Amino acid sequence: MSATQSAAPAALDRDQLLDMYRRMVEIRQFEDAAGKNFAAGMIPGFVHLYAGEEAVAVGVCSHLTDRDYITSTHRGHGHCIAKGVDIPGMVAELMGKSTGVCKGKGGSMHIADLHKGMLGANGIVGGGFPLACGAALTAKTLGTGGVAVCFFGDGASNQGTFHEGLNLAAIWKLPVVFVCENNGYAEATPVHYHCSATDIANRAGAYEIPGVVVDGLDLFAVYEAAGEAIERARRGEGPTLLEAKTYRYYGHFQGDQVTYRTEEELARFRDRDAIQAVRDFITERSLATADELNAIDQDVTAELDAAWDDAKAAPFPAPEETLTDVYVAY
Amino acid sequence: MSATQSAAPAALDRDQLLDMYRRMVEIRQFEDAAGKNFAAGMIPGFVHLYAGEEAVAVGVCSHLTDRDYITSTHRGHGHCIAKGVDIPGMVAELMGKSTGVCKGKGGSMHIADLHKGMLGANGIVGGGFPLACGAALTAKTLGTGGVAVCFFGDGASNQGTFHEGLNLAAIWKLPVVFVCENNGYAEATPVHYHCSATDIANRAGAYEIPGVVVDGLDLFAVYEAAGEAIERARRGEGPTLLEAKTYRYYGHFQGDQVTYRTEEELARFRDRDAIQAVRDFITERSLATADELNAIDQDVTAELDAAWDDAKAAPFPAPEETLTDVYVAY
Amino acid sequence: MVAATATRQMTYLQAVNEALRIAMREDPTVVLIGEDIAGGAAVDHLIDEDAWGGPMGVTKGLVQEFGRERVLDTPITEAGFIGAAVAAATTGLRPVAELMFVDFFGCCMDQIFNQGAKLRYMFGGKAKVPLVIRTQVGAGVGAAAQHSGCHYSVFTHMPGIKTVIPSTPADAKGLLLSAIRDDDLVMFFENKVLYGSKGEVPEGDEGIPLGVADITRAGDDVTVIAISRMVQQSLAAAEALAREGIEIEVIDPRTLSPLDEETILASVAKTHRLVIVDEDNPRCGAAADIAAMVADKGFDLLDAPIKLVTAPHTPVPFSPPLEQAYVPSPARIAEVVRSIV
Amino acid sequence: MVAATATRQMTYLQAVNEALRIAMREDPTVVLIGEDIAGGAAVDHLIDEDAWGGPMGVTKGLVQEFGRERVLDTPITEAGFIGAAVAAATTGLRPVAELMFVDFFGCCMDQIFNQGAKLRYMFGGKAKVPLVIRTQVGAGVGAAAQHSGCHYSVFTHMPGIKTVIPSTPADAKGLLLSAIRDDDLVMFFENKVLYGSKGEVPEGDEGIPLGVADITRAGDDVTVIAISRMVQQSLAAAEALAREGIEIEVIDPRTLSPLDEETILASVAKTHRLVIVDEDNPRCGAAADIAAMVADKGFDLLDAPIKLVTAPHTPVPFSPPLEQAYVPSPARIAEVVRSIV
Ligand SMILES: Cc1ncc(C[n+]2csc(CCOP(=O)(O)OP(=O)(O)O)c2C)c(N)n1
Ligand SMILES: Cc1ncc(C[n+]2csc(CCOP(=O)(O)OP(=O)(O)O)c2C)c(N)n1
Ligand SMILES: [Mg+2]
Ligand SMILES: [Mg+2]
Repeated sequence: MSATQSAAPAALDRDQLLDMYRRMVEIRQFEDAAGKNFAAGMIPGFVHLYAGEEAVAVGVCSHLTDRDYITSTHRGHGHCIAKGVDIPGMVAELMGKSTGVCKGKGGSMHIADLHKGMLGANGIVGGGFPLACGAALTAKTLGTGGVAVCFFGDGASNQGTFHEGLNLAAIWKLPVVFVCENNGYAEATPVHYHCSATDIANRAGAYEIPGVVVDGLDLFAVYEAAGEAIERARRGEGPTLLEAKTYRYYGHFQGDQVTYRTEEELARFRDRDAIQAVRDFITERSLATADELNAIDQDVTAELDAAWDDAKAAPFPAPEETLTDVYVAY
Repeated sequence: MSATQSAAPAALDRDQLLDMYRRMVEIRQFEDAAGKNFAAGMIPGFVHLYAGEEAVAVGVCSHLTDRDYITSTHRGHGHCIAKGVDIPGMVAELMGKSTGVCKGKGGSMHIADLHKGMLGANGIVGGGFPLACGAALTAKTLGTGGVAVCFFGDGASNQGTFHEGLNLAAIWKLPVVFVCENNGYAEATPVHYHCSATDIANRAGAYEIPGVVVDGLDLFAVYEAAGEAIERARRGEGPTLLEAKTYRYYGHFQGDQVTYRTEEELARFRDRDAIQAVRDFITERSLATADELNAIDQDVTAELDAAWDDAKAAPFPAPEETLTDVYVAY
Repeated sequence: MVAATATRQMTYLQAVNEALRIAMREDPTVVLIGEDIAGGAAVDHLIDEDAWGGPMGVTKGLVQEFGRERVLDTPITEAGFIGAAVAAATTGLRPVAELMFVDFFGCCMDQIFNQGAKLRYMFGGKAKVPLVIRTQVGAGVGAAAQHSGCHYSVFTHMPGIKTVIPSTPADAKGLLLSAIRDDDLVMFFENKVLYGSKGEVPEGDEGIPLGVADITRAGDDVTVIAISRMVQQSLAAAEALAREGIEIEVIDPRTLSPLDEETILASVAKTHRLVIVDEDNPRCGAAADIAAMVADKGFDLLDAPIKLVTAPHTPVPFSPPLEQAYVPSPARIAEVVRSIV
Repeated sequence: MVAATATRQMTYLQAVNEALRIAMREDPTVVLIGEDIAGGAAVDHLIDEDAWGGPMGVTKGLVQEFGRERVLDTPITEAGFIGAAVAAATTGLRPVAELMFVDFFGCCMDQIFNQGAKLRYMFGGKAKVPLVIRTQVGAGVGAAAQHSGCHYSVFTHMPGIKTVIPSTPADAKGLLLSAIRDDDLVMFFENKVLYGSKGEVPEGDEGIPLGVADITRAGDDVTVIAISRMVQQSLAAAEALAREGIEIEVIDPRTLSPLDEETILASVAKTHRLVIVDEDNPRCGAAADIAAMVADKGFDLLDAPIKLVTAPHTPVPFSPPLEQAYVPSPARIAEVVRSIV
């Protein structure tokens, strides 16, 4: 099966398109490099890679600016990059270096940058629903015009906080968009086992808010659906539940033997690779040549290589750092 | 407006009808007496009265036997009585006497009797959803043929445990019936403010289970709808969400000035009193005379008077009882 | 020294209310969030005058002055609205959330300790969470096992949280003002039995700093650290003991995290004897925590075992005589004091 | 005395697995409930052989023997399935639920402490909750602030809960067997850093009673109470100290609730010096709890301050050198011991 791709929204010009392409490549290469460096023992702890799902983060975050907030998940690298968090700072954070965006104290599961409106990856499945409501409440109360986007997985859609967050956002008409990244699995458990809803977007009905299913491998489809939901939120009309059907290429975490899915299934999705689809779209319409796109790819590679080199050379935080940053004042 | 009442289900014979009538009267009188005795300072703590909602507890529990379990709420007296918990033991429990069903240690919010399949009133709004799933899991695993019924309020329908419980019951096809007693308010907050769903039963769609709205002031309508849901559960076809629209006559708790609702609203519901409707039904069809029904009422009054006299005369537990019943062995 | 501030008699409940009002007046980003804290949100006929102000009336009258945009009724969704308050605090508001009873913490603890308390640390100091969570503690009104606990120890245990346990109307006001102005996550524990108690409360908007204990009665014989309502119980015991010639020094730590170790140790240096009184359960409780601190840093000052007077290791019983046996009484406190002099 | 039981070397992880298998064989009402504890439930192609057995593989192989009816994969719904386990326990099963990391307790604490732990008491002794909740604790693998905590103190604080903290493979097996056979709610804390550690484990189905401490090394100079992985750290410190002529007695309490006070006090009666080592945060922690007990009941036995060696009052940092500074090390333990001899 060859990659499918809906037509690009009219609003997107060539530069934006190439920007989005670049972001997707950044995420893919970031994850591939993280996978390699994890295997090489350079990254402690748990690492959950986002490769395969790039169209979702990029399709959604392309509508956002720094005044908008996102909440993320344990699988958060893609959201961070799409929201503009500094990539070298992320690499250093994965290694626990003092040059990391969280000074090495957070690690993969807690990368955050409030200045970029990135409220943090999150080690707690379902932790983000209430947080997104809170960021949206601030936006609404202070009239900033900002919105909040809550990324979450299919597995998270069964947590109580999903229900509490969606109801709260609905009755308060908060400017939130809840984006479900349904990649078919929660760890080893397939969505058709753990979730009683055939489409998670269908759960929007319980809150009388719009629920939309979108092909999460199709950047433009995500972009359009997210755009509508975000505009609706900005207009003060309340939340939307957007479900993007997607897939993760790696296992649940690095080290997972992935016994619960077949090679064929993976191959089927890799055949529909979202980045390849955008590439095809761009080259078929002669918006850029393959060489130009390759140059972007190589540029990203160079950037990442440098980031890893820098991170490896950077110092760890001093042991005294263990004791700081608990309170503002104590 | 005069009381409305659907036709009695064919399956109900005169004795059953009179039994159900009696149960409803027991609940009403129990609550009226509790209200009076609370005002007289005989009951410590918080007391939430069920008067007005009798058709729900009785309509549902008439299908259940001791092998079936129910979970209840802070407003639990009606559920207890409908499930067959000993009334004198309940009265004594309200007073904290050693003759109470929980030896005085639980009080109004924690009345329970496992032998009757009554898993406890509950001080935590939303506490019962997971518990009902657990009782149903036991029934399913051990093949007892039993079902579990989870009573909860409109306010509780926004708790995360609602979502977790319904999803779990749906995917495991547990024999549970979730019965929402929508009495229009959670404390002082009306349902149309706190809940994003116009009909709470509509939330069943999120779990792909049946959702049914029923007039909670109509005993037979409740009885029929509950019967269907319970039979479905017993057949192994999974859970149902049943919403009974009802009303509480008293305030949220005793002491509540009830500023948030109008006298007219209360009067409108009192006009449709569920017990009066059953009385009318019985007498209009000459299944029993008004005198016969009055005799039942008086019998209940006598029973309750005796229960209160006994409870007042009964001893409090000895102070050493504070230290027992924490563990089976420690 | 500043000139003495004028004071008035008011209840603990009124003092909390006053602090909220002052804080909301001085800072438009202070918002209140909780169940029925206005009360009757969206009830058509309800003039706000009749709004509940919470089941106990603590927030009564605030919605009239500050409006429904700043006094937010919530659904029964503790994880939802407490978590929302956490992120609201991180993004520019200063919310004061109400967890109706501390016993409900199990419904929202993840949002408090994983999402809120750890945020600043996980983010390398690049965030703050200026959030206050007010809640009710305490047995004594027959509210039974799920509405009578204390459990501030659970929050004191957690890094990133400050814990405040006011015992008087004046402290309730002054400490709440400081808590709201504080840039960290503060749990503020109001004792429901104290709501009706009266005391002198200063006019004005001065806060009482967090981390400074109050010596509520001076004495040379035994140091008694008393938490929340146990201050009153200990002062009652002090009266009885004084008649026997035993003078206890009653210290109210006011905040458990941070803990004013200095004041406690200075008192023990004087009395050489320590009793700690707490209504919470004993295991891993605040009383044990303070005892451990003194058994280390003040060991050489001690002439007698450190005694704890606490609730037993049981849930809170409903029955009145049991509940009475559960809460440390002045008689029990006095007896324990006597046992070490 | 019974004849010595045959033993084999196995890992802590294998020992937990073996205990589960034995308990499930002996009692058909024992069921396992948790996220991915079989793994891949309802995956069509998946032969159970390949089922995960949990992310760490602790429950691997059990679904093959006992089937999907007794090894239940759940959605990510901690309150839902732990609450279900509570009521299942109350109505006739003996569930062993898995809370994947203790750090997730905030998602389900209400069901544990309000619905589970208080049930028997609230119901006047007319119910029991034979439930075990297994969970993972501990820093040391870079799992960062939301996957590395200990927090057994929070559960030890709560009446109605028993808390078990095995430090060796043999204890993991024996204590888990007793926990499952116990009629009360037991929290069972497995230290993730110990999963790979090996030790002799007896064959057979004998349990180790809850509430009995283990003297893992005898010594006359200082009593060291060590919790969970801190037993290994303390034994390492003991080696170094022994070379200096200091003999510490290392006691593993094995369970925090109930606590074997007798063994602890007997040791302090011999050594007159006490150090408590715990990886948990210090405030209101288990170390403070034990210190308070001894500062009361063993005060006259003590010749020196009671010293605590714990994690600092901070969340768990991610960066390796910080995480290493966070966990009490043999060197720190030895240093503190030296400070009081
Ligand atoms: C509260 C909580 N429960 C369990 C976990 C363990 N866990 C981490 S990721 C995960 C699966 C999440 O599935 P999903 O939401 O679909 O996200 P995905 O990993 O597929 O991106 C689980 C169970 C956790 N981190 N937090
Ligand atoms: C977890 C929790 N949050 C809040 C409360 C306080 N509370 C007790 S009853 C109640 C309202 C419940 O409303 P509803 O579910 O509609 O039941 P009703 O009282 O109308 O029967 C509230 C907020 C509680 N007991 N538990
Ligand atoms: Mg997933
Ligand atoms: Mg209601």
